[in-house]
Amino acid sequence: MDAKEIIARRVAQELRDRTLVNLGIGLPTLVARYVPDGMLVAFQSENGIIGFGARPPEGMEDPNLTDAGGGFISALPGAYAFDSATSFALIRGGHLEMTVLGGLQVDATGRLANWMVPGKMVAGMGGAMDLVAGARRVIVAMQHAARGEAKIVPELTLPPTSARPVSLVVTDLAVIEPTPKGLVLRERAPGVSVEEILAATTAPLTIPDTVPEMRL
Amino acid sequence: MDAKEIIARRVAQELRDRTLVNLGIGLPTLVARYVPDGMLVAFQSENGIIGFGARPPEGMEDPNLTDAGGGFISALPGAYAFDSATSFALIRGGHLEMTVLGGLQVDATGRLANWMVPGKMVAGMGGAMDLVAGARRVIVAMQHAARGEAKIVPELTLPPTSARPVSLVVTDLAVIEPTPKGLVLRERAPGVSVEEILAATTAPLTIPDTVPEMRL
Amino acid sequence: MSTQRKALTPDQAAALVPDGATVMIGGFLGVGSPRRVIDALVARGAKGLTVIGNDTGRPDLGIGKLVVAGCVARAIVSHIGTNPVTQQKMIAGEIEVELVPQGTLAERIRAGGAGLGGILTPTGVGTSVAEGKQVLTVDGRDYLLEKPLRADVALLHCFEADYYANLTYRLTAQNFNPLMAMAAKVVIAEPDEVVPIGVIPPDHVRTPGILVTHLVERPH
Amino acid sequence: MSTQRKALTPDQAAALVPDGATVMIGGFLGVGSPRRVIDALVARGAKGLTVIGNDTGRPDLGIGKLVVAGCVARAIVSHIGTNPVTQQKMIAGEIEVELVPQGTLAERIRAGGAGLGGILTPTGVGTSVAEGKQVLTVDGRDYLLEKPLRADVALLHCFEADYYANLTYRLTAQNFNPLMAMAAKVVIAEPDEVVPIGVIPPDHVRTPGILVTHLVERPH
Repeated sequence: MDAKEIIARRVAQELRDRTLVNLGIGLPTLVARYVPDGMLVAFQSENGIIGFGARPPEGMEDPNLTDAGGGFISALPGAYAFDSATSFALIRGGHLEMTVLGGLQVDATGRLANWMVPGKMVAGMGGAMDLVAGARRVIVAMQHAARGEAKIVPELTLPPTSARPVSLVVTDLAVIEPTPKGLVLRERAPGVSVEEILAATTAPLTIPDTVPEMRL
Repeated sequence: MDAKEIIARRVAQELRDRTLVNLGIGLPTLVARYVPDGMLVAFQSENGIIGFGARPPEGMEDPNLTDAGGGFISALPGAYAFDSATSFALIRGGHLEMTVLGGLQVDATGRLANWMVPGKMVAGMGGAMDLVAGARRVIVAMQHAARGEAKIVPELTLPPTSARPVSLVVTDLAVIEPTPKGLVLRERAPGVSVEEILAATTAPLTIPDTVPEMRL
Repeated sequence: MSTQRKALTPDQAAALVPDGATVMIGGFLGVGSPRRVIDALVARGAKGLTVIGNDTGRPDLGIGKLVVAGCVARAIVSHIGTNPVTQQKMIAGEIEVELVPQGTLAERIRAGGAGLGGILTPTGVGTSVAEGKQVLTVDGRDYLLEKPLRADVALLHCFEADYYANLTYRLTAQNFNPLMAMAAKVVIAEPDEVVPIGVIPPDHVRTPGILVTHLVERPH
Repeated sequence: MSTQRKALTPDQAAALVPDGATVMIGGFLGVGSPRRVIDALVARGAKGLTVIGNDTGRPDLGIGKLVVAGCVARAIVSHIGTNPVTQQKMIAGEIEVELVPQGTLAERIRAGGAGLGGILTPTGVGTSVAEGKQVLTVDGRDYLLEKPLRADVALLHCFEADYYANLTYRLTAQNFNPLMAMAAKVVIAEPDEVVPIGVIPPDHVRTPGILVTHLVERPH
């Protein structure tokens, strides 16, 4: 199982039946592959649809039907298409049970940075600021470290996406929960030790007596 | 021609081709009968339709299709149905060329009162406050006086509908325009003298050198 | 998300509205109001409701029936002129009435459903509606700060519902219904027709099933 | 109200967008963007536009084409990550970029079209988006006051238009188009299909013809 699959499978365990969920572009999109059997989750794509499906058969792509990354998708029976004001009314109004977003950094208070690197990369926040402000639960799905550099840091060095702390951080090494008392290590990836996690994390981490392995 | 027909016919002359117009309940509704030939006016009913028509043939009334007074209407080809937020976005957003409203009082500054009589009648403002605040032109269509009492008064004794002055007042006796310098008498109803109008008006009225008769 | 669950009878729906609850009710002079659930509330003898809706209908129509039956303690509406009973009860101190301009009412409900902290409207500036409200000047023009409205329960009427409770509305029966579907904890929709999933195309759905907690059975 | 008037060619439509104008352009990564009018603007060599839209597309897609062709002086968008040319021109000082959270952008355009003086949103509180903005506390929670956006011209894509210019949109090509139809002085819609009056039922119209100033001819 590669790093991305570990993350996607673990995040999928956070899904709840009969709820509305938004998956960010990139890694978070993979979560849709691992919805538990028998569970009905309504996935929203913030460019304007609830209830989208896989890419259609070749030659059946519709230029008026794409996901938020611009890729062709299909629509499931019972889907709903809407405009951008409605899309973010759903997001901001507390109708979204959960959003899964990629991250550049998370700090000791659980704040996320994921939309720009000053002087280098200015992507723009797109829908991320609204998603973090509005979703009932915000899950960050990201590699634990990037090119040897820690991403879970004492304090953000990048501009924050929101002042609101996220609900959970899922990486290829660990599950970490931001709490009012700081970050708590909840789970280890299969075969990963607490020491390895600590070595890859520069933010202070509270380590409970038992830190179970993820069950994937 | 009775008083109501005089008013409705004169107000209809204020209609402009290819514009959106809202007619209040009661007397203003009659204006729709006198749209000049060849002119296309889109009438909005604020409960949710643009492009409504007359009451349908007997037995064809639809309980889901009424005007703002609750009366059965029909829809013309090319009509548009919408929700209340959209309805008032159209009204407040400056998309409405003109609204025609009934009135209880208009004062020397052109302010309208038309939604309650303290201690006697509390109708509620319904959509009137939004219409007066939002329409590009606000026309008041009312009887000049009620039971011998003047309705065009120096100062409102009833609660105002808006701080914004209306554009024009059309009565069975006269056409009066509120200006920054006060009310100006623009036209007389057929056979009505300036003296008769002054006698039925307690607000100060500026009388220009010529006050033509309405051409109906 | 009301998915493939059993539809409620109007009585079962009315039982989900606790006495004293704040209830949004769709409709405009009864057009687009959930008539069967309203009748069931009257039959149950609901008490102390705060009702949010466009108007109080007529004594025998829409929200007016709840007023006449004594179910309503407070009404937040734009118009009561068509129901003399509301006026009598208001004067007698039996009902509290908050009058809100219709466009402001729509925006306050929309703001409640959209997670906004309020909206700035020019409507009501310089009138009694402005009393007690903050006036903000933006680019030289005065606006009232109007706050969001939310409710415990929304009672809606719709035209079609599919088994997921995706809803459509019909002509002028739409009015406040889709706004209220966003702004309450429990959302109950009373359909004229129920159709299989897929019958309503994605572009024609006006309220997604994910917002609807319960569906009332179609009329017999 | 675009009633029974002749449809424009894309070039005629582009000629209605003056250099230096503020232009709203529908679409999300080019999906739902008026492609033919964008191409005509590039061909005309439009200059100094302030563009309001979701993103700057890709260099060969949507608003991205206008950026690459040097038509854009300023962009008010939520995302530029998919167009490296925008980033280069921004760093070189050739384009000014105002980044707005997507939901805030939608509400600001909606407010512009709905005559609101602004809206209060929790989005962006405690971030760089809050700089220079008024923070208002409503019922104990902080919100940013975000002001309305309006434009000289809106360039829309739609699925169907009838002869009155009543419009429908298709699936995810809807996005910002219906909001922008409300928020500009001149509104130009580019349809995929044109149909007779009455073919689009009143409940399926998403933008009424009364808001549309000009219709572009259907594709050949």
